[in-house]
Amino acid sequence: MNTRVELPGLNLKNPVMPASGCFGFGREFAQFYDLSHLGAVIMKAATGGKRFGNVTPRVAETSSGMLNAIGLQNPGVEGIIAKEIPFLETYPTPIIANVAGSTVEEYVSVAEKLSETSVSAFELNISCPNVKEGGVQFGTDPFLAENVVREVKDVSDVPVYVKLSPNVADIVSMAEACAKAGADGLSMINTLTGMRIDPKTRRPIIANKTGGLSGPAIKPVAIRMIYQVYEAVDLPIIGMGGIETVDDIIEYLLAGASAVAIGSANFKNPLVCKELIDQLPEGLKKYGFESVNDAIGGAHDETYSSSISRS
Amino acid sequence: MNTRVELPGLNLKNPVMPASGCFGFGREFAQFYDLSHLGAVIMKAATGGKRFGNVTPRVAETSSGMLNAIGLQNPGVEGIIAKEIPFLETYPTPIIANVAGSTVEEYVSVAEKLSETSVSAFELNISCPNVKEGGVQFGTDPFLAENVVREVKDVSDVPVYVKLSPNVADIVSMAEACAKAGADGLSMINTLTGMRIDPKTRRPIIANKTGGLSGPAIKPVAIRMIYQVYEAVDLPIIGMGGIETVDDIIEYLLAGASAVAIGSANFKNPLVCKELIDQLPEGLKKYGFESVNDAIGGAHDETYSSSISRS
Amino acid sequence: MMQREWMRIVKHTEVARDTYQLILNGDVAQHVREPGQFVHVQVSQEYFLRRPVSIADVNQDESTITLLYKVMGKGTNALTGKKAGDFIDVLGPGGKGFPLHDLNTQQALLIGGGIGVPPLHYLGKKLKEKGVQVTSVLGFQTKEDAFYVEKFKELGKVFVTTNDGSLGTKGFVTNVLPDLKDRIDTFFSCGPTVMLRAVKEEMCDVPGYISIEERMGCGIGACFACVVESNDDQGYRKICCDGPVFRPDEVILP
Amino acid sequence: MMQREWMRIVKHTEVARDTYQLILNGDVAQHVREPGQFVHVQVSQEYFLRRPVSIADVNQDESTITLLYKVMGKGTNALTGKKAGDFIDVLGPGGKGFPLHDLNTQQALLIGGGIGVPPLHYLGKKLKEKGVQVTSVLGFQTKEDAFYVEKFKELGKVFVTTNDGSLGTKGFVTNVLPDLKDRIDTFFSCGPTVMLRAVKEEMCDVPGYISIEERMGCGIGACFACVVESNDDQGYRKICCDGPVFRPDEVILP
Ligand SMILES: Cc1cc2nc3c(=O)[nH]c(=O)nc-3n(C[C@H](O)[C@H](O)[C@H](O)COP(=O)(O)OP(=O)(O)OC[C@H]3O[C@@H](n4cnc5c(N)ncnc54)[C@H](O)[C@@H]3O)c2cc1C
Ligand SMILES: Cc1cc2nc3c(=O)[nH]c(=O)nc-3n(C[C@H](O)[C@H](O)[C@H](O)COP(=O)(O)OP(=O)(O)OC[C@H]3O[C@@H](n4cnc5c(N)ncnc54)[C@H](O)[C@@H]3O)c2cc1C
Ligand SMILES: Cc1cc2nc3c(=O)[nH]c(=O)nc-3n(C[C@H](O)[C@H](O)[C@H](O)COP(=O)(O)O)c2cc1C
Ligand SMILES: Cc1cc2nc3c(=O)[nH]c(=O)nc-3n(C[C@H](O)[C@H](O)[C@H](O)COP(=O)(O)O)c2cc1C
Ligand code: FES
Ligand code: FES
Repeated sequence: MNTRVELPGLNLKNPVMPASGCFGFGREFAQFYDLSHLGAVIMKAATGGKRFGNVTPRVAETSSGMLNAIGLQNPGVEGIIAKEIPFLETYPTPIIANVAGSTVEEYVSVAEKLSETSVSAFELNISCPNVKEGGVQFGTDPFLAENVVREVKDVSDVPVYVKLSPNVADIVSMAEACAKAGADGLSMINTLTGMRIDPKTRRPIIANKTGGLSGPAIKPVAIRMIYQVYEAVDLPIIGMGGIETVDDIIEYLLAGASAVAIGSANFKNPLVCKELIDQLPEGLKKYGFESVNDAIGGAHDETYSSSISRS
Repeated sequence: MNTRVELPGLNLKNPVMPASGCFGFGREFAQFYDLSHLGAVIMKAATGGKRFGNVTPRVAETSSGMLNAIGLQNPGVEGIIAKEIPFLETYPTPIIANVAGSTVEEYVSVAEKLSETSVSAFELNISCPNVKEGGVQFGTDPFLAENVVREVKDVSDVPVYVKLSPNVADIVSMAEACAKAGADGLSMINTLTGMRIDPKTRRPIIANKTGGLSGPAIKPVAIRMIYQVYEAVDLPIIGMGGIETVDDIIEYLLAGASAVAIGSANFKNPLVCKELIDQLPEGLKKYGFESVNDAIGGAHDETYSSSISRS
Repeated sequence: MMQREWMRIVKHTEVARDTYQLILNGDVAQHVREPGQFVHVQVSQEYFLRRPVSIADVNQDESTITLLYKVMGKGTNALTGKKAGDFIDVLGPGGKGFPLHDLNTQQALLIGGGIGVPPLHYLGKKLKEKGVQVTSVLGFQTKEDAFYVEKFKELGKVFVTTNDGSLGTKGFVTNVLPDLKDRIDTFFSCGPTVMLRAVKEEMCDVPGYISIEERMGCGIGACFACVVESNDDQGYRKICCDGPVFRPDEVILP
Repeated sequence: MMQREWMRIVKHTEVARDTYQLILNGDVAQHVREPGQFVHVQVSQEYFLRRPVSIADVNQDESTITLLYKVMGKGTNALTGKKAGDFIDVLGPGGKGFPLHDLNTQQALLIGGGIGVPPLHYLGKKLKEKGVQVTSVLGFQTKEDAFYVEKFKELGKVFVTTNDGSLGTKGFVTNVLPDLKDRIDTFFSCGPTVMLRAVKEEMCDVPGYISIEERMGCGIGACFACVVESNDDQGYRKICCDGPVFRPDEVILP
């Protein structure tokens, strides 16, 4: 079974990668399996300087999901270049750098610095709901999104995948704005903004009050958005949100994703990425696919009619 | 325990009511329990004429939730006035009419006709994601929302609760637009737009392709939006989205809802509304509340500090 | 009267490939009015929607109902893990079944396909009790999928078809209908929509009933999830409460 | 080495009000390095996040670990339903515990509050094995909440405090510390943050270790959910991998 996928800057042996923020910089997972198995690795967000993130508690459980408000804690782009990328470079796995910032200047400067490294692509995080200064606006306003993408493209030749926020009324116009600005791909979706309140303390459980909702709970929203964007915009999509099984991966591929990222499921099962990569060929075969490429966008192919019937 | 809540047009003996579209017009549930127990009943959407709704399948299961694309099937406002309201009037329970339409004129005309009946309030459904002609736009554009609310207020003295869509980037400005137009209250939230694809058939499970996501999966989004709107807008809120337990109800009250509606949980357990009403006093007591009113907006009260500590 | 009840699993056995028989004890058994009704089963809290499953038999003395289900997806797969002694959350009995009391039939033909076979079993028992002569046509994919053939033999003559010919006649149930239709006065059919469409066409000149399926929300008539177009003024029927059994010309099969 | 393992429940008993002892068999038991480590427990598929629970005892011969947990919410409540023979998904052992091998202590004081008591039990056992003299102060809300008091008595002298005086001294663990602190050379404490803050203040002139709690995501150091501020350049520690055991002056209690 051919599981290869070719995307701008990314020559993937399989379409499965850990999602940003759910895998750190890979070290902890390397004790569970060889990271060479992965299609790619998406690193935790990089910002200009060190960030200490939000007050704790930073996570809360929800039905089929979780909230997080880490607040982009990271050692800063220089720290990542000095200590984390060298570790990941010991694997033959493409590295995707998640780029974040509070201002356009910060995005640009982080991207510039990372361009000097071996990272294969950027995931431009314009959608982190946990940063107060501006992250949210970039992700919900097409003009701001277009601008930041353009500025980053101007300073770097590294392919840019823009990570979209689902907290918008019209995901297609966000995607179109990114395409117009020269994005090479999209990454969908980041978390939905949510909250939980503890009846005992009468307070939001998360110190930051709101947090980002991830997990299977949001999968239908992600699938819908990817389906809509796939029809409107000619950019490859890295799909994510609640993936836990091979069937989930296939659902994403059918909706229009060319590759997928797995986030919070890594917390349930640190081996999940490797296990799903191992199961993928079998899973594709079961539904009659001949390769990963064969499945991409399949739900839009009106000419296909299933040969598998009930009873 | 005092569970009474007074809201514009609604004198509720308890804050629990079935959500629109999940309870029909009450008849089916009347075989399970006496509808007099309910705080109020919100009827299935009423449109100007009869509607047959969407092609089937109309529902799909998701993790901790479901998608639906019923498409506002209903006998039309005249049919509802002739056959359904008389049945509900046999109970001493306030009736809330969910008003829907594809044009401002349709909303106005449905509201005018229902004003001649005994309904206690309108729930203006500007957020149904399953109607193509305009429903969605009303719910995602503050100007359109303001306009339709104003027009309805102009022709009717029945208090208007506007049902907001969560498929927006900025829920507060939607709420503010409704307040400005003279809305008497808000109802939050309707469903998030989602999709599921069946790997066997390679097609969206729901014939309409997209459907509205309801159930516990969306509760964190609803709680967050209610919390935000409660701080910004001085209107009472009927909260809903994934309520299944008394703790869920209390979470909604603390976030800022004055009453709650229970939707898809009625499908799991047709007795759920009555059971939660029965359990509510005990549940409130457990967390030290003296009445329902005592809990409303409690999560915003920075002076309260829990006396219940761990071990 | 419908009710929600935790029913006790009396017996749970595999009767064919991926096909299980589940015997449940509880008060619901006392309220089954007619064959063709179904129960709406909550597999566990992990699955948000209930699953509609036909009642394949009723034993009022022991207060049990029998269900037969095939593993089609996650929910039915999880159901296989339940053991005798476990309790399961059931809503039912629901819907309108075959109108046994209004029937004026002497020679009944049951036409079941795959997992549409179960409700016909209880119907056949009831018809036989009334002295009606029962002939059954049961279609399965292969021999491995066949179940309850012996039980139907207790009710009368049985014709089996399989897609691959591994049991009975090779082909579809409709292959054997031409020979039978002149010998019977009423047919009763349940199975996948493709089969029902073919049966409806083949049996267009014979009075009959069909039982149809649709994805359900509430299962009690409140949510309009399960509608099927109808040929009259009302324009639709709700399968969960107006059906699942209809006259073939009452509804427009999707 | 951490691993993910389905561990078999050997024994599951209630040891105090809402407090349970869970003995689990599996390979994880072979990899516990020091007292104070924890396992990250998946209660069931219904609960999205794992629950961190300290290792209260290890029996390497039988390859078992003992957990003691209190029902605090939905997950721990669901856990009570698991029976001996069931398997449970465990990730562990995680974190850095009390640095047993580097310790130079003769007179140890264990100070545990409520459900902070468990890790101190395994620590006490290990200290005693090394010939260290162990004194324990265990604080509970009431007599009904007290557990493992007899087990600590096997390790040395035990002082119990309860908020209502229903067992031992009335009050908090800090009430009995002044009398003890001159007689010991190192303290080890685990319990709610309010208690740890008070203990830290009271014992400021004595070397010691505290074990702290925070809500966790991954439990392995990758997600930054569980950080606590630190007093140095790095500015933070991850409780799940740098801790949960720290020197009191290493971290700033929230
Ligand atoms: C009136 C009626 C009677 C039925 N009787 C039987 C029976 O006796 N034995 C039997 O094996 N099956 C019966 N079915 C079909 C059975 O309900 C489905 O096979 C089952 O719901 C599939 O659930 P799943 O968890 O395996 O699949 P999933 O794909 O996990 O189910 C997801 C959702 O889709 C719904 N769904 C999927 N397929 C169907 C379907 N064909 N019909 C209705 N809902 C569906 C499920 O109920 C659930 O809500 C009946 C259906 C209806 C409507
Ligand atoms: C390192 C460490 C060791 C622990 N050891 C023990 C022990 O030995 N015995 C024991 O009874 N408890 C222990 N706890 C606390 C235990 O993890 C919580 O009581 C438990 O997670 C509560 O889960 P719940 O499902 O009952 O509550 P819920 O409120 O349903 O939990 C919801 C979420 O919040 C988290 N959470 C809630 N309270 C806490 C808390 N106090 N600490 C961390 N996460 C929390 C849960 O893990 C879960 O992710 C320990 C915690 C940590 C961090
Ligand atoms: C704890 C946590 C931290 C995250 N941090 C980041 C981040 O730094 N940058 C980013 O773009 N997305 C971040 N995300 C979002 C994920 O990459 C992913 O988009 C989202 O969680 C949905 O996928 P999932 O449902 O598989 O978790 C984070 C998610 C979680 C749960
Ligand atoms: C089957 C179904 C039909 C619905 N129909 C309507 C409707 O007609 N009008 C409306 O305003 N909301 C409708 N809703 C939305 C619910 O009223 C409610 O806002 C939503 O389902 C969230 O609540 P829940 O999670 O408790 O179901 C419908 C929901 C479902 C599941
Ligand atoms: S399933 Fe709700 S009306 Fe039939
Ligand atoms: S819980 Fe993820 S870093 Fe500690």
